Order: sequence, then C-alpha cells, then structure tokens
Amino acid sequence: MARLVAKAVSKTYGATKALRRGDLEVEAGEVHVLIGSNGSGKSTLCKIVAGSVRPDSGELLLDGKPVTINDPQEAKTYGIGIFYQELSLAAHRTVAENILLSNLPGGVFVDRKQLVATASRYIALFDGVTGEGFSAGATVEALRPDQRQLVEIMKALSTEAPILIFDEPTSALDRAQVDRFFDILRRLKAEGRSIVFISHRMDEIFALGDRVTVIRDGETVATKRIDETDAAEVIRLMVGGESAGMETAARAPAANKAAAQTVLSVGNLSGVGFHNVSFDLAAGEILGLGGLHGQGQSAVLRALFGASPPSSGSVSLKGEPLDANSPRATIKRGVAYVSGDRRRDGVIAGRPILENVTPIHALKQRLALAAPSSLRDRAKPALEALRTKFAGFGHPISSLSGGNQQKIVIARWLIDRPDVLLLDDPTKGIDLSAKTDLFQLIRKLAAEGMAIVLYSSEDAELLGNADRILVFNGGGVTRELTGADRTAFNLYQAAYEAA
Amino acid sequence: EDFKIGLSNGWVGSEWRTQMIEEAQAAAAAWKEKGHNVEVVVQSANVDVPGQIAHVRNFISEGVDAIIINPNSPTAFDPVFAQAKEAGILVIATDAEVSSPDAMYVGIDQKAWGAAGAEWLAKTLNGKGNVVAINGVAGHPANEMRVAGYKEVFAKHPDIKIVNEVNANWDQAQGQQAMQNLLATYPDIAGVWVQDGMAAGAWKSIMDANKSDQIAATGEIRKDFIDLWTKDKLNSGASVNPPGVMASALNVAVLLLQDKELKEPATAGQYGNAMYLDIPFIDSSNLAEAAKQVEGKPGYYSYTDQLSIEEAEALFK
Amino acid sequence: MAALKAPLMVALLLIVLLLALGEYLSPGFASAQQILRLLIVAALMGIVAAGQNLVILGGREGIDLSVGGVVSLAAIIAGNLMSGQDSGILLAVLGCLAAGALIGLINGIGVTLLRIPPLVMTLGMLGVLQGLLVVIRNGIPSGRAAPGLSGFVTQPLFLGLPGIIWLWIAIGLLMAFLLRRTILGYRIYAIGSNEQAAFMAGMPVKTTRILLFVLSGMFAAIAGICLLGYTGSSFANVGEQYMLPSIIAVVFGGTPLSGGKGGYTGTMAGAILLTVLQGILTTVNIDESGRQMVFGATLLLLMLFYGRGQALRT
Amino acid sequence: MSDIAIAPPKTAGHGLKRAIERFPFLPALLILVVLLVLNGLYQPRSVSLVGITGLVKTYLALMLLAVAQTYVVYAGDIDLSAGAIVSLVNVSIITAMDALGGGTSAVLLGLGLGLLVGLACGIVNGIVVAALRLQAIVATFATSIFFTGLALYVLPVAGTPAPTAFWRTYGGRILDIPFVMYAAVLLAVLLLVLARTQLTTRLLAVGDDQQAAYQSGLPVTRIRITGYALAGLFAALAAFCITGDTASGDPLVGGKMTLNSVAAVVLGGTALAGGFGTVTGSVIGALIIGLIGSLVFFVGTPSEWQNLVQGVAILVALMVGILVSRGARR
Ligand SMILES: Nc1ncnc2c1ncn2[C@@H]1O[C@H](COP(=O)(O)OP(=O)(O)OP(=O)(O)O)[C@@H](O)[C@H]1O
Ligand SMILES: Nc1ncnc2c1ncn2[C@@H]1O[C@H](COP(=O)(O)OP(=O)(O)OP(=O)(O)O)[C@@H](O)[C@H]1O
Ligand SMILES: [Mg+2]
Ligand SMILES: [Mg+2]
Repeated sequence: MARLVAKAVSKTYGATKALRRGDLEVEAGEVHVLIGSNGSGKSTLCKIVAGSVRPDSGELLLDGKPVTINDPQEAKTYGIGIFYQELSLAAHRTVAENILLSNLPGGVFVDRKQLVATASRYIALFDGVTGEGFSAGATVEALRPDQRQLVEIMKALSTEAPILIFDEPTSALDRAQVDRFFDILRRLKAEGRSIVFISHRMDEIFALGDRVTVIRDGETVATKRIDETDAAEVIRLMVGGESAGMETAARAPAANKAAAQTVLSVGNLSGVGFHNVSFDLAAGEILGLGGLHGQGQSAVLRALFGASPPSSGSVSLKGEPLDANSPRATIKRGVAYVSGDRRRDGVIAGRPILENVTPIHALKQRLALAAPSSLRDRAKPALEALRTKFAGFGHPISSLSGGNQQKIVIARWLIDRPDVLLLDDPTKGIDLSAKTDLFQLIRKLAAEGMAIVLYSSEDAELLGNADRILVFNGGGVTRELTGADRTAFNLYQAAYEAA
Repeated sequence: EDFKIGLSNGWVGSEWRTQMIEEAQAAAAAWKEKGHNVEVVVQSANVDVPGQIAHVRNFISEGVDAIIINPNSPTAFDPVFAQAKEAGILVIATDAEVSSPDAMYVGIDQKAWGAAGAEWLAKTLNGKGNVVAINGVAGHPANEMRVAGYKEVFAKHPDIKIVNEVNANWDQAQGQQAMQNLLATYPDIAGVWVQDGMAAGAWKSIMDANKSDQIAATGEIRKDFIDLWTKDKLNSGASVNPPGVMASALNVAVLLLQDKELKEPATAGQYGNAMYLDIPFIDSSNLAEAAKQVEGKPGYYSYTDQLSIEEAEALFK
Repeated sequence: MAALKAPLMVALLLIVLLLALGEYLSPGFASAQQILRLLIVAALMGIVAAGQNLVILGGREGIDLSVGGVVSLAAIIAGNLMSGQDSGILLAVLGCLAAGALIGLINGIGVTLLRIPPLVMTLGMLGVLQGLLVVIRNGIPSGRAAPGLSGFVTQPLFLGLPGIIWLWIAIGLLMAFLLRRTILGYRIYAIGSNEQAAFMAGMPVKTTRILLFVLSGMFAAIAGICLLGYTGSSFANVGEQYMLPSIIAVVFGGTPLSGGKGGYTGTMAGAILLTVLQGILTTVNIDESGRQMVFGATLLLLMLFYGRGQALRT
Repeated sequence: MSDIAIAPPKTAGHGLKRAIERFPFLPALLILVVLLVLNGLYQPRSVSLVGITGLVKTYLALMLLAVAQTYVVYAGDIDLSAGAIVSLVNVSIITAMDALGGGTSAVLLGLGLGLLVGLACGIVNGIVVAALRLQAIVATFATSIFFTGLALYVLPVAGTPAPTAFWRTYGGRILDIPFVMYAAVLLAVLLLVLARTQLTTRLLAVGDDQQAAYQSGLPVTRIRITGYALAGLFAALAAFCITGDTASGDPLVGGKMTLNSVAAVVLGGTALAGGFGTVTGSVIGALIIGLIGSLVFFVGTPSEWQNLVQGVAILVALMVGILVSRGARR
C-alpha cells in the first residue's frame, strides 16, 4: 500500500487554476520525482500535502487512510516534513533555532544546550561543504543563499518525518553540496523513508529518482519508473504536443565576432565579491560568465549596472568612461540588466502590465505624462518579439504565468534598444519553451549588433549561446574559454580549479 | 528674604496656560520692590500624569521653597505632595483642585464657574427653552466640576431642558463641528452652555447658520472673542477663569513662606483645602470694560484678574 | 463583493447607510445644508489625508504622524501672515506651503537618507512641532483669518458649494491625474509595490519618497490654512485631531498601510464616512463613555470591510 | 541571488559589532549613562539615592508599558491601545478596591481583577489583529477608543483614592530599601526569565517572517494573540505602578503613555518591523525619555523652549540610536 496518496487534488486562485487534478502516489523507501514546467502546480501540490495550502477538492490518504490536514503543524504530526521552494527561515534567528523552530527543545523554556546539540547533528551531515561562517550560532541573515538552502534542508531533515518533500532544494547549491545532499537522500531512502523530490535539472532527476510523476497544466499526466524512461520522454510528457524547438537551446553559437568594434571595456574592476576583472566586449558578441555558482559573476554584472557600484577599476562604454554609480545613470548610457530573480528585481507586483513594461522607456525618453495609448503602441513590438502571452495591458502582471512575467520584464529593456545587455541568470525558474524563446531573441539581438554579457547557472545555456566564456572562481576570472575550448569538460574543470 | 518657587504646568495646548505662566513670572518679579528676591523655576510641557509627578520630584531635587502646580489630575499627586511636604516644601495647586491634605488650592471654584454661566443663561432664556452643552474632555476633573455646576442650576429650572451634551475636548474646531451637528438636528435650540475656547467655535457655527439672534450662548474671555462679541452684539455671557490665578497663588505662597498666617484658613471645597478667588463675570453690562482691558493685546490674550500683593496681604493676619 | 473597486463602493454604500441612520436617529441630520457642512469638515480631513495617502502608497511602512503638527503650525503661520487682511492671503499661502514642504523635506530626508522608519521619524517630528508651536505662540501676535479665506471655506462660491469643496474636488482630480496619468504616479506605485524592482528600473526611489513626504507636508499645510478659515482664528494644537483619523480615512478608502495599491478617490469617500460617523455620534444623546465605545466598536466593524491581511493558509 | 562568497571583512570595530549584535541596547545604554552624568552635573541631587528612587518610581510604569509594547513589536505588530489599557486597569482596580472596602484582601482581589482586565484587553487586541487580520495600527487605535470609553464608564471622573495600604507600600521602604527597587529587581528577573521562554523565540520568529513561521508549523495566530495578551498583562502591571504612584483612579491617566511606549521601544534598539530586539532596551528607552525631560529642566531651559528642546532631543536620540546600531550591525 502506498504510504502517501493524493487523489484528484485541485486548487484555484481567483481565476487561476493552479492545480486541476493532482495525483501522486509515493511508496515507502523511494525517491519520487515530481516534474513539470513552471507553474504546472508542483509546489501547490506539495503545499497542499504539507498543510499550508487549502485544497478545493480531492483526497489525501496516508497508509491508505483518508486524512484531512488543516495546517502545517498538523502535517508534522502526520509525519510529513517539507523543504519549501521559497524557504521558510527567520532571518534574525540562529541556524540552530531555525532548524528546530517548530520543535524547540525544552518545555516553557528553551533548552539552549540541547538546541545546539540537536541542531549540530544535522549540521554535521553537511560537514565540509557548508562554507565559511556556517555554524549553529550564526544568524541566517548573515548566510549566503546556498547556505540558507542548506538550513532549510536541515530543517526538513530535523522533522525526522517518514515522508519528506523537497521542492527544488538544489537550485542554489554547488556541486559538492548537491553530491552530499544526494548521499543523505539515498541513506534516508534506504531507511525506508518516502521522498518527494522536485528539480528542473534533468541530470539530477535521473541520478536520484526511482519513479517520476509528470505534471502538466495542473494535471498529473503520467508516472513512470526512472529506469523505464528517458529524458526525451519526460520532456515530451511535460510539454505535451509541442515538443519541437526544444533542441534550439543547444545549437552551436554564431560565428566569432571578435573583429567587431569594442563596446564595453572593463579594466581591473573590483568590488564586493569580485576583484580585478577585465574584459572587452565587442558589438554583436555574447560573452558568457561561467564557473561555480556564486563566484562573483552576478556581483560583476550588478556592479556594471550600478546596482552596487564597484570600488575600483575602470569601465568604458563606446570609448567614454562609464560612471556606474546607479542603475539610473547606466540605463541612460545604454546599459540594460535582466535579473533572474524577477520577484525581487523585476516585477512590480499588483500593477498593470503597462506600468511594468514602460519604466525604462519613460526614463530614456524623459516622459512626464503617461499617455496609455501611445505607451501601448511603443511596448507592443517588444512584447511580440518575445512571443509574450497576455490578455491586455490593463491586467495586473501577477495575472500572468512566471515565464510571461519575465518576458514583460525583459521587454521593458527592448522598447528603446540598449547597447549593452547584462543577463544575470535570466532563465532561473522559467520553463523550457520560455527559455527557447528567450535565447532565440538573444541571439537575434546579438546578430543585430547588441553586446551581451550572459551569466547562467546552467552550463548548457552558456555552452550553447556564448561566443566566449570567462570562468569565475573566488571572485576573479581564472580561465577564458574561446572557440573549440568551449566544452563542458573544460568548463567543469576550470570551475573546480583552485582560484 | 529670598525664595525659590517652582511652577509646574502639565499642558501647553493653549495660550491661556502661557499667559498664566507669564503673569506668575511677572508677579514674582514684583516682589523685588518689597525687598524679596523671588526666583521662579518653570517646568511647562505636555506631559502625562507621571511626567508631571516627575516635575514635582525635579523640584524637590532642585530644593525649591514652594511648588505651584496646575495639576493634570486632582488625586494623583497625593503621594508625591506628601514627599514634598516631608522635604519642607509648600505646595499650592491652582486652576484645578487637588485632594492632597499636604497641599492647598488657590484658584476659582470650577463648579461655581460652571454655575455662573448657567445662571446667566437661565436668566437670559427666562427660565425656559432647549439647551445643549458642549463640554471639555470627558473625565477631566475641571470639566466634570463645571458640568456639575451647570446641571445643578438647570435642575432648578424645570422648563429648561438639556437636550444633548457633547464633548469637544476644549478644542475650538471640534466645538465648532459639534455645534454645527447639533444645530442641524436640534432646530429649536435656545441656549448653549459651552466653555472656554470651544465657545468661539460654537459661536462661529451659530453665526454661520444665521442663528445668532435666536440663540443665547456662553462665551469666553480671549480678546478675539471679546472683539467679535462687541462687534456683532452677541447674546453672550462669560464666567472668567483668569490666567492670573497662578500669580494669585504665587502671591499667597510668598506670604505663607514669610510665615504669615491666613485670617481664614483654606478649608473650602470638596477636599477642604481650598481658598477660592472671586469669579468675575462678563456680560453685556460690562463688556466694554473688559474690551478695554484687553485692548492692544494679541488676539489670544485672555481677560485676566489676579490678587495683587496688597490684596493678598489683606487676607493675612 | 468580488468587485475590484470594492473599497470605494463599500465606503459610498456605508455613507448612504449612515446618513439614513443619522436621519432616523436625529431628524435633520441628512438635510442638504447639514450634508454640505459635513462635507466642509470632511474636506479638511480629506486634504490632510491626501498627503497621508501618498506617503502610504509609497510603501516601506510609509506613514506621516506629523501631519497634525503641520496643520497647527500652518494655521498659526497663516493667521499671522494674513492677520485678517485679504491682501495677506497670498503671502500666507506661500509661507505655509514653504513651511509644510520644509518639514516634509526633513521627514523625507530622515526616512530615506538616514533610513529612520517613517513611524519613528514622523512621531519624533510631531514632538518637535509641538514644541515649536509653543515657542511660536509665545512671542507672535494674534492671527485671524482674512474674510476672504473664511468666506472661501464656509460661504457658497459656485453652484452653492463653498470654495473648499471645489478645492477638494480639484485636489481629487489632480491626485487622480497624478496617480493614473503621469510617470510620477507610476513611479509612486512602483516604489510602493517593489522598491528594489523600481530601483533596478532606474527610478529615483529616494527622491520620489522624499517628494511624497514634501507633498504630505504641503497638503497638511493647505489643510491648516483652510482650518484657519473654518475656525476664523488660529489657536494651538488645532491639528491634533487629524493625526490618526487621516490614516483611518486612507484605510477606509481602500489603501492598505502596506502601500503600493489603492488611490485617493476611495480616501475621499473614507474621509466623508468618518466625518458622518463622528457627526452622528455627536447628535445622539448618550454619555461620552457610550459614544467612545460605540465609535471604537464601529471603527472595528467597518475595518472588517477593508484591507484585511492575507490569510496564512491560502 | 547576491552571489557573494567573500567573508565579511574583519575590521577594528569587529568586537563592538558583535557586542551590539548580541546586545542591541548598548547604544541606548550609552545615551542613558550620558544623560545620568549630565543630570548629575546640573543637579547632583537628581542622581542621589532619593533622586534615582524617584526616577524609578515615576517611570516604572512607562518601563513596564514599553516592555508590553515590545512583546507586540517582537511579532511585527504594534499596540496603540496600551495607554488606554493602563487607564482601564487603573480605574477598574481603584473601583474594585473601593467597593471591597479597601482592606488587604480588597487590594489583592483588585490586583487580580486588574490582571484579568489587562489580559482580556490584550486578547481582544490579539483577536482583532491576528485572528480577524485587521491592520494593527488602525485596529488598536480603534480598540483604544473603545477601552477609553469603557474606562470613562467605570469611573466617569478622576478621583476615588486608592487604599492607603496599597500606595504606602508602593511608595514606602522595606528593610530601608525603597519598595520600587524590589519591584525593579523583580522586573529584571521576570524579563530574564521571559527572554528564555519558547514564547519569546516564537514571537521573534513570527516577527521575522510570518508566512515562513506558519509554514514551519508554528501556530502563528495563537502566538500573536499570546503576544498581545502578554502585553495586556504588562500594561496591567504598568497600571499597578501608576496606581501606586498616584494613589487614585483617573480614566485618562494612561492615554499619553502610548506613543511614549513606542518611542521607548525604538530608543531601545528594537526593530518596529519585528523579529529583532530586547526588552532591556525598552526599559532603558523609557528611562531615557524620563531623563531627557528632567535634564531639559535642570539645565535651565526657559519654559517656552522646554517642549521644543525636549522634542528635538528625543528625535535626535531616536536617530542616533537607530544609526549607531545599524552602523554597527552592517
Ligand atoms: N500570484 C498570482 N496571483 C494570481 N494568479 C497567478 C499568480 N501567479 C500566477 N498566476 C496565474 O497562474 C497562471 C500560470 O502561471 P505560471 O507561472 O505558473 O505559468 P506557467 O505555466 O509556468 O507559464 P510560463 O511559461 O510563463 O512559466 C498564470 O496565467 C496566472 O494567471
Ligand atoms: N498564492 C498564490 N496565489 C495565486 N496564484 C498562485 C499562488 N501560488 C501559486 N499560484 C499559481 O498557481 C500555479 C501553480 O504554481 P506552483 O507554484 O504550484 O507551480 P510550480 O509547478 O511549483 O512552478 P515552479 O516550477 O515555477 O516552482 C502558478 O500559475 C502560480 O502562479
Ligand atoms: Mg514550485
Ligand atoms: Mg511559471
């Protein structure tokens, strides 16, 4: 008998059908992968199981018995532990307090000794890969994103629940951390625990999973044994009929354009998180930034954009010095920046699409009045170029799917062409078809002469699109891969070299 | 002989209080001619009751000879006044009575003040008609005593009916708004009993409604209002609570500090420690006189009155 | 209840209900004349609430507790600058606007450059203003409203409505235009909704937020001038009664204190709603203790219609 | 997303930073010491045993109310009805003690009733804010109006003396040590004990990120209500002190204390946004407010300037506190 069964679970938010018909069956002692495009309803399904979202209909069974789970607290008592995709940490509390937050040792009083002792057991699981500054007494606020993800993992593990759900637990982790985590999961599986695992990374899924359930548009479409399927089939199931065009992301890059005129010249740039970075970028070139996650790539891009100004070094744009002390200043000079963290850096939530797509245009054209009809006319071509799906300019941006939200954010940069486009992991958390659209556009823009810097946490995206790759390690550039050197092997090797 | 006297004022929301302090300071200076250096130290700020208790404690630290206080509460100072007395300090409250047996009160009888306005109103209305009252802060002792004063008077006039009583917190604008609302819903108001600055507001509403010839209402004593009263010949009468009360209290204090004895000990009032001062009354008969006293003063200047040193001396043996 | 414009509709509906209730309890309460008078009072609060509204829309726990102090200060400055003369009105208006803007500027600088939380900054500023009022009142001669100003606030000007109502309508239109048809308006919502995204889109976040506080100071100053016209003479602390009610008016208008959404049209309705409620309570003959209990409970009840927080479990 | 793998630079001020991180009230403590020294310089008697006892006696109520406010602020909420609760408890216990004859048992029953009233008010606030999900600032303003109305109903006008035994104890000495000093020590112990409870950690976790706390399995609504209830209890204790120091009932006595309690919390280094702070800081903050008032007088500020100087001093203290603690924390 399956340990956990979700039957025809559904959930609607206003007009959005987040989950139409979610089915899931998890056995004891298996790693059950849940996969689907962005917004297909994976997190919603998990949250329903974990009690933090109220389902509209459907049934949950534990060991065959129907149960109603009213809140996360109750889920815990049923033996369900969860890693939340967007984390559930208290920033000012310590690592130990966070790990055991809902289950602090002691009665009325907190038993500090016991707290640290218990938390340390879970921290020890990641001995050697937690990184600097990670301890039971450190406040979460002071941790890096990957370290926070580790805390959330430990927090889920500390429930010691027979059913553990991990909703994209690896998105910020580096390889060593992922490897360690997978070892732990395999051990838990061997203990007979049931593990639900979500990731957008195909390799992880095949490395770890026993079975995979594919969910599309809020509906469970299939459950397969991992050893009886392959990536192509999974992708076909995920996207349904329209599987064409998936390969474009891996297409070889256009010819080297090194001969073209230099647009951006960076000399010995240093700042918080990076040092002595130098490169020249030509018109029409796509420069990739590679390496392990968090080695200064984003920091360089943000510095060039003026979001956190560099401390020393020189930047010149089309031969003139660029004073990167605020986004406002660099935008006026023709710099554009797209962040992968659209919820934080991009989307003006709750506001209409029109207001979300026009701010850069308004700035560059020094507009004071907002004439909606003319603004709409300006924005339309840029949105169409990205094949953005939206009902009308007056609808709030939050009514769109994540991928389409990201397209709106990107489109705002394209109404007036920038000279330099800085892409900071722009496809983070968006699904394959949106990625394909985006990279097609990027290559087209490059072909038209735009200079582009691309940082991606996915090696395949770099290898498939960049003309040249600078590999970062410890805040500095350690290798440059050009031409035929741009291989997955070289990239992997360079990333792991000592800085 | 030289004396140091602490003045405490716990609310600075009106000009009346400022004038009260200024007059007290002037009164202290006047003692110089009599050969006494009277130094006053002042604490005047918007404070709550604990804050004003701190005033008293600061005065005790400062080593003053006497404390004159316009108290924020009638009863809250009993313990701290006892402490002051222990330290050999004379405590006099003014403007609002205090329950402490260790202090005395020099000021007007607020209940009589309220009654005086009501008497005038009853007389003016020939003992009949609908009356509304606009009061200060509910629960504030001075307000409640004044209310008791008018209630007692109106109770003696069976044909006068209090149709509504509202609180406008001694705020002129709120008084005006309250009057406006009352006028709309009680078309047959004949009289208004209203106190202090709120009277100016109430009158503004009455005039805006073109009812100043149908309604009699109590008034107030600031120059602005006295001017308006004179100019528009309002049917008004005002009990005077002069800002000079603190100066009067100061003169009494200096005499007491000289170890003089009162002819009649202060035993009036509900707490048996009060020495009541006269309550002047302004109506049409003496309006011109009042106007003359405030001539040339700023608009917020209140008609005033105080015990001069000589008048105070006359109260002592 | 699903209508998106719900707060405005709710407020309007409640206003009508309250007027009917008022008329039932105290006949005459809903007469045209009385409604007009209530509108004058509502306009005073509404004008203060305009600035409050902007500051709240700008997000980051934006709130301006110093508006009451600014209203009082402006009433005093205006009274002194015009001292009863129509010829002094222009100077008085300019002086008050400058003073309001200056105070707003200091608030804005404290909030943005020193990053003091708005509640703290403006609460501290309120204390300073209360002290300033005492100092100013202590050496400056009386101030009276010019007849022109009093007439503007209380006497019919056009179509039977006094000037202040027209001014309020104009402010309403201006605010609607600002918020819906200008880039600045887009920007206000953007920083209120997602400050980081606004910054990354090149918006001058700090300048905009400072501007909001400056505007709040100026609106409070305008209200102070009008209040002088309403009362005829200035006196200390006239503005005190606007501090928290102006915030409630904004909330009743459908702008949550978290900012980023809402607008001024609702706030205007909110100001009227609050004024009508206060008016009814004045006219009903009950004890003050009863009035306060009813007022408090009614406010709570009405709040159930507005901006309730998100449920933890969605 | 901030992909910064570099350890924070170790600067000379590192020790200070750590200290302030652990004890966020240090800047406030410094301000307090400076104020005490200045008060002592201008009026030596103000820092004598009698002077300090007087200070504690007067401001113990505000300290307790600031503590009350802190527990609510911990969870990211605010209580604008704190002062009104003080008033309501004050008139309730005075009325009850009076009705029960004013003996020892009447005093004790009265105090018990006061705690219940404070608790009930706190729970009402908690339900309104946490369960009904109204916005804390406006909702507690509304309840403050309601509580004030109730206080006026219980005791329409200030008066009614407290039983002598009650206020003589509060103002008196035991073994030659002022009673309030025992009370202050008791408060310190109580706060220390409370700081170690699950509840404090949970309140702070809720204040940090409510949704996260909920998803972690914390009963968020219950925790917030408990925070308000605790605040109600401390407001009742504050009312006991006021009653002890004023020996009488006054339906308006606490009204102005609310904003001061908020200011004290901020002065003490607690974040209004929730999730971070200490009650110790709030206690210090309350004393700072008191000492600023005294200092303004002792330095001889002319009366008409006193309010302004005091207002500016508090604003500056607020700014300095926030800037110093933030400067140190980054
Ligand atoms: N915060 C939200 N509030 C309301 N509705 C939302 C919200 N977020 C998303 N939606 C709705 O959910 C739908 C699906 O969004 P989602 O991001 O999950 O789509 P998707 O299938 O991943 O598409 P995409 O290719 O853009 O990633 C959207 O069309 C939108 O209407
Ligand atoms: N609280 C919410 N309010 C409104 N819409 C929501 C909410 N949460 C999720 N949605 C919408 O429901 C749909 C399903 O979202 P869900 O988070 O389950 O997708 P997902 O499969 O986990 O996607 P991803 O891969 O991006 O994490 C999306 O369209 C999303 O936008
Ligand atoms: Mg998800
Ligand atoms: Mg999506």
